[in-house]
Amino acid sequence: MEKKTIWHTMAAVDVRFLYIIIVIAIVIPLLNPIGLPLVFLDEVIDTVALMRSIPPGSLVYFGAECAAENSAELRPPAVAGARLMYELGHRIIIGGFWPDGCILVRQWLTPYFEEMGAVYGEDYVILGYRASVTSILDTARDNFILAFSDRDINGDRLSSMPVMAGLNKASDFAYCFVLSPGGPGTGTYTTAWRATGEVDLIIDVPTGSMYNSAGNNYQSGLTAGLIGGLNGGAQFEQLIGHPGEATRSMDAQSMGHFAIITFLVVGNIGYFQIRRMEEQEKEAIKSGGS
Amino acid sequence: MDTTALSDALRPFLSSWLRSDSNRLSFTAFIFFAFFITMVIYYWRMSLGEKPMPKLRRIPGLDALDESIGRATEMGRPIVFVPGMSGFSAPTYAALTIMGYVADQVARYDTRMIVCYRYPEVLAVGSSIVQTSYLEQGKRDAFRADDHRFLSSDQFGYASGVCGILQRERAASQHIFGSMAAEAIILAEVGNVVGAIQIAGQTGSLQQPYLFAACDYTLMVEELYVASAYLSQDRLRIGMLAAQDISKSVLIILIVIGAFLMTFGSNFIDRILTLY
Amino acid sequence: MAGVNVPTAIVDALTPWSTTIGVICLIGVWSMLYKENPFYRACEHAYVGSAAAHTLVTTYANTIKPGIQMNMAQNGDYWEIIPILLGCLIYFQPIRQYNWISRFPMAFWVGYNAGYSLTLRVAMPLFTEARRTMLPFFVITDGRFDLMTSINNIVFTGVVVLVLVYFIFSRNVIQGKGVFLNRWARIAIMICFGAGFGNGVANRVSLLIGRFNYVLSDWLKLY
Amino acid sequence: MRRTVPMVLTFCAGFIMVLDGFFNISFINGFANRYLMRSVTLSVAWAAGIGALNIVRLHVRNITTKRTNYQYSYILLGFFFFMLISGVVLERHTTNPFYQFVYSSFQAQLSAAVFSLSSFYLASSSYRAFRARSLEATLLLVAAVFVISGSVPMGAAIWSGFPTVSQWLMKYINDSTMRAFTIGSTMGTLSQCVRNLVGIERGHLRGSEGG
Repeated sequence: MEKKTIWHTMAAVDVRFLYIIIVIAIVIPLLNPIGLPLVFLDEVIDTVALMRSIPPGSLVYFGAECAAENSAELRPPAVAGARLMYELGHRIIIGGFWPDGCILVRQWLTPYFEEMGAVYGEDYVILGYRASVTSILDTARDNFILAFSDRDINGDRLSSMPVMAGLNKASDFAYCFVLSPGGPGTGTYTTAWRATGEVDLIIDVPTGSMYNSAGNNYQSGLTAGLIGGLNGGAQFEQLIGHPGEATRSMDAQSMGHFAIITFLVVGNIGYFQIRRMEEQEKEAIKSGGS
Repeated sequence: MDTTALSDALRPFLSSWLRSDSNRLSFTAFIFFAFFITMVIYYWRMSLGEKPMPKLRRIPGLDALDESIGRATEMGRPIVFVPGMSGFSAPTYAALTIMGYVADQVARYDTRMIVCYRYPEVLAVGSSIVQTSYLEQGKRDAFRADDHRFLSSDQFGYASGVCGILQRERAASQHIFGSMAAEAIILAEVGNVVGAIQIAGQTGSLQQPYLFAACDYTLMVEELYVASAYLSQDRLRIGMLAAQDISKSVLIILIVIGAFLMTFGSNFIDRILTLY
Repeated sequence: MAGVNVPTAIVDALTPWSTTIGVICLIGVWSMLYKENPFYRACEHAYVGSAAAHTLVTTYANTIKPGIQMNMAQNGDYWEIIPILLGCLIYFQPIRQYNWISRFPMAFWVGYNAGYSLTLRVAMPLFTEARRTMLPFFVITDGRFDLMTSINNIVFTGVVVLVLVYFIFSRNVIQGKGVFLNRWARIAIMICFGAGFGNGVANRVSLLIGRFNYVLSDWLKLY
Repeated sequence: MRRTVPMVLTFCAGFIMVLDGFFNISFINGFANRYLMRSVTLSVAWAAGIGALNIVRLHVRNITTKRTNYQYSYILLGFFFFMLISGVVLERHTTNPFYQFVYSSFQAQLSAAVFSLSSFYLASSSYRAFRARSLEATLLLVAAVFVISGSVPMGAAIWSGFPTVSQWLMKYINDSTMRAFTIGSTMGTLSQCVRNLVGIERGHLRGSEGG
C-alpha cells in the first residue's frame, strides 16, 4: 500500500486551486502597484532614436494588426507609437488586415488624437479592413490608392484627403510601424515591402509569444526596430515620457511570472520526491525478496 | 578579388531582364532557384528509374501514429484529428497527408475519427480523403460524414469547439498537425485532462514548448514537411526532399566558408551574394 | 447608398451597459474552468455566431461594396465580374453532385500563393539571414583580442549550422557520422524552446492583466 | 474537365507570379499588377460567405432534427443574423455606433475571454506537465526560468544577473536556432510550392478525381 505523503497530496491538487493563486497574484499588484524600476533594452532605445531621426512631414504606415485579445499587450505600444509619431509631425496611415484591427486601433487612439488635437484626414487616416492581404500589399507597391479602392474606413475618398498628399506607392513611406500578434503581421510586411526594397525601415511590435522570432529578424536586419511585449511597451512609454497602462501593469506582470516560476519549481520538486520514494520502495522490495 | 568591377560589368546585361531592388539579392536568388529547380528535375528523373533513393532519418513521432490508433481501437473511443489552423498552405497539405495515412488505418480497424476543421475548403478536401480511404477498404457505409465538423473560422471559436468535442466524446487520442497558434496550449491541456494520448507536429516553433510538455510525441518544426515523404515512402517525394536537402547543404557550406573568410578579414562571400 | 440609422438616444442609453455585458461574457467563458456548463455553451455559441457574421460584414463593407461602387460603377472596370464569378463558384461546395466546381477557385488561389512564394520575396530571408550569420570567429577591437565577442560569434554561427544539419533528413546527402552533432543540435533547440516558453509566459500573463484591467478599471472603476 | 481545368488554373496563376517576381517583362508585370492580384482580392472576398453558410446549414439542421443541445443553435443563429443584418443595413456599416456597441460588448469580449483561458492552462501545465524528465527537458526548464525572470523588473531586483543571462540566451542561442528554423522552413515552403505548381502534390484536388 502506497504511503500518502504531502507530496502525493500536492501532486493531486485540484487545478482550480492553481487558478485562484494566479488570479490573486495578478489582482493584488494591479490594485497596489509598487513601481519597480525597469531595465531598458538597447533595442527599444534604438527604436525610439530611429523614429526621432525621421524628418517631420514624413509618411508613416501604421500596421494595425491586432485582435481584441491582444489589447493588453499591443494597446500601450500602439498608443505610445502614435503619440510619438504625431509629436514628431509624421503623417500616419493606419491599415490592418485582421478583421478587427482597424476598428480596435481606432478605439484605442481616438481619445489620444483628440486630446493632442490631431485632425482625421489631415494628420492621420484609417484605411479599414481588407481581405486578401498579399495581393493588396503587392498592388500597393505600384499604386497605393488603387490597392485600397480609394476608400477609407468610413467609405470616404482617400484621394481627396490632405494626409494622402505625396503618397503614390509603398516606397513613399519613411517607415512602417507594425503591431504583430501573428500572421498577418510583421512577416507579411517584410515579405511584401521589405524584401522587394520598397520600405527599408520596419519597426516590429510583436506580442510576447512572437518575440522569439522577432529577435532573430531584428538581428538579421530584416526589421529596423523592435518593441517586444508588455515589457517593451512599458520601456517605450517611459522613453517618450508618457508612462501609462504598460508601466502600471509591470508589477502585476512580475508577480504573474513569479507565480508561474513557483508552479514550475514546486511541481518539479514534488515530482522528484515522489520518484525518489518510489525508487526506495522498489529497492526495499528487491532486498526484501532476495 | 574585385567584385565591384564584376558587378558593374553584369549590371547592364542583367538590368534588361532581371528585377532588382535595394537589397541587391536578385541575382543570387535567381541562381539559387535555378539550382534548386535543376535538382528537382534531376531527382524527378532519378525517381522514375531503378536507382535506390536516399534513406530517411527515423522520426519517432510518425512511428507513434500506429500506437495511438491501436489504443483508440482497444478502448473503443474516438481519435480527434486537428488539421491545423490555416487554410490552404504548406503545413495544411502536410497535415492532410498524415490524415490520409491515419484514415487508412482507421478504416481498416473500424475506429472512429472525428476531424475538426477551421476552414470549409479544407473540410471539403479532408472529408473526401477519408471517404476515399473507406472506399478502398470496401466499407462504403462505414464512413460517417457527421464526424467531419466545421467549427468556426474564428481562431478561438474553433479552439473552444475542439475542447467541447474532446470532453464530450472522451477522446482516446488527439492528433494535432499543421500550423498552430496560441490555441495550441488550450487543445493540448484539455487533451491531457481527458487523458488522451497526444501526437503533435507543427511548423511554427513558437508553440512547440507547450506541445513538447503536454503531448506524448512531438514532431519538431520541419519534420512535419517530411511526413508526406516518410509515410508514403514514395520515390518521387523522397527525391524532392533530397533536392531540398542538397540546396540547403549548399547554403550551409556558403555560411561556413563565409564565416571563415570573415575571420581572416574578407567579406568576399557577402559581396558575391549582393552582386545585383 | 444611404443606410438606416439607429436613433442616437438608443445608442447613448445602451453604451453604459457595454462593460457589464462584457463582464457577463467573461464570467460565462471562465465558468468553464470550474466545469463545462450550459452558461459556457451559450457563450460559445453566441461567439461563433457573431464571429461568422462579423467577418462577412467587414468584407462586405471594405471590399465588396467599394469594389462595386467605385471600380465598376464609376471607373467602368467591368472585367472584375470574371474573378467575382470565379470566387462565387465556391458556393457549389455544399452540393454533392457539383462539388468539383468549387475546386476551380481553390486551384486558382493555391497557384497564386505558390507562385507568390516562389519569388525573391519569400526566398529573401534565406540570403539576408545567411549573410548575417557569417560572423568572424576572432574579433579584434582596439588592437586587442575580444574574447567574449569571439565566443559569442562562434556560438551563434555554430548553432545555426548545427540546427540546419539536424534538419537534413535524407541520409545519403550527408554521409557518415554526423549523428553525435544531432545531440548538440537538440540541446540548442531545447534552450530555444525554453526561451520561447519564457516569452510565451509574458504573453499569457499580460492577457490576464488585460482582462483584470477590464474588470477592475473599466467596470468597477477601482483605479 | 474536372482535373485538367483546376491544374491549368493553378499552373497559370503560379507561373505568371513567378515570371512577374523575377523578370522585367512589361506585359507580364502589368498583367500581374493590374489584373491578377486584384482578381485574387475580389474572388477571396466574394467567397467569404462559404464558412458562414456551412455553420448556418449545420445549425438549421440541428434545430429541425432536434439533436442534443439543439437549443443552443437558436442562440447561435440569433446572434448571427442580428449582427449580419445590422452590419449590412446600418449606415457606415462596421463604424456605425450601434454596430460598434454590439461588437465591442459581445464579440471582442468573448474572444478575449477565450484567449485568456490559455493563461490558466499555462498555470496548470507548468505545475503538472513541465517536468525535468531528461537532460533535454531540464535544459528547457532552466532556460525558461531565466527568460521568465529576466523579462520583468522583479527578476532584476532579485538578482541583477537575470536580465543579462536571459538576454544572452535570447541573442545567441534563441536567435540562432530561430534563424536555422527560418532558413529551413523557407526551404520547406519553396519545395512545397514547387510540388504544388507542377502538380506532384494535389491535396486540394483530391476527391474530385473519382466524383
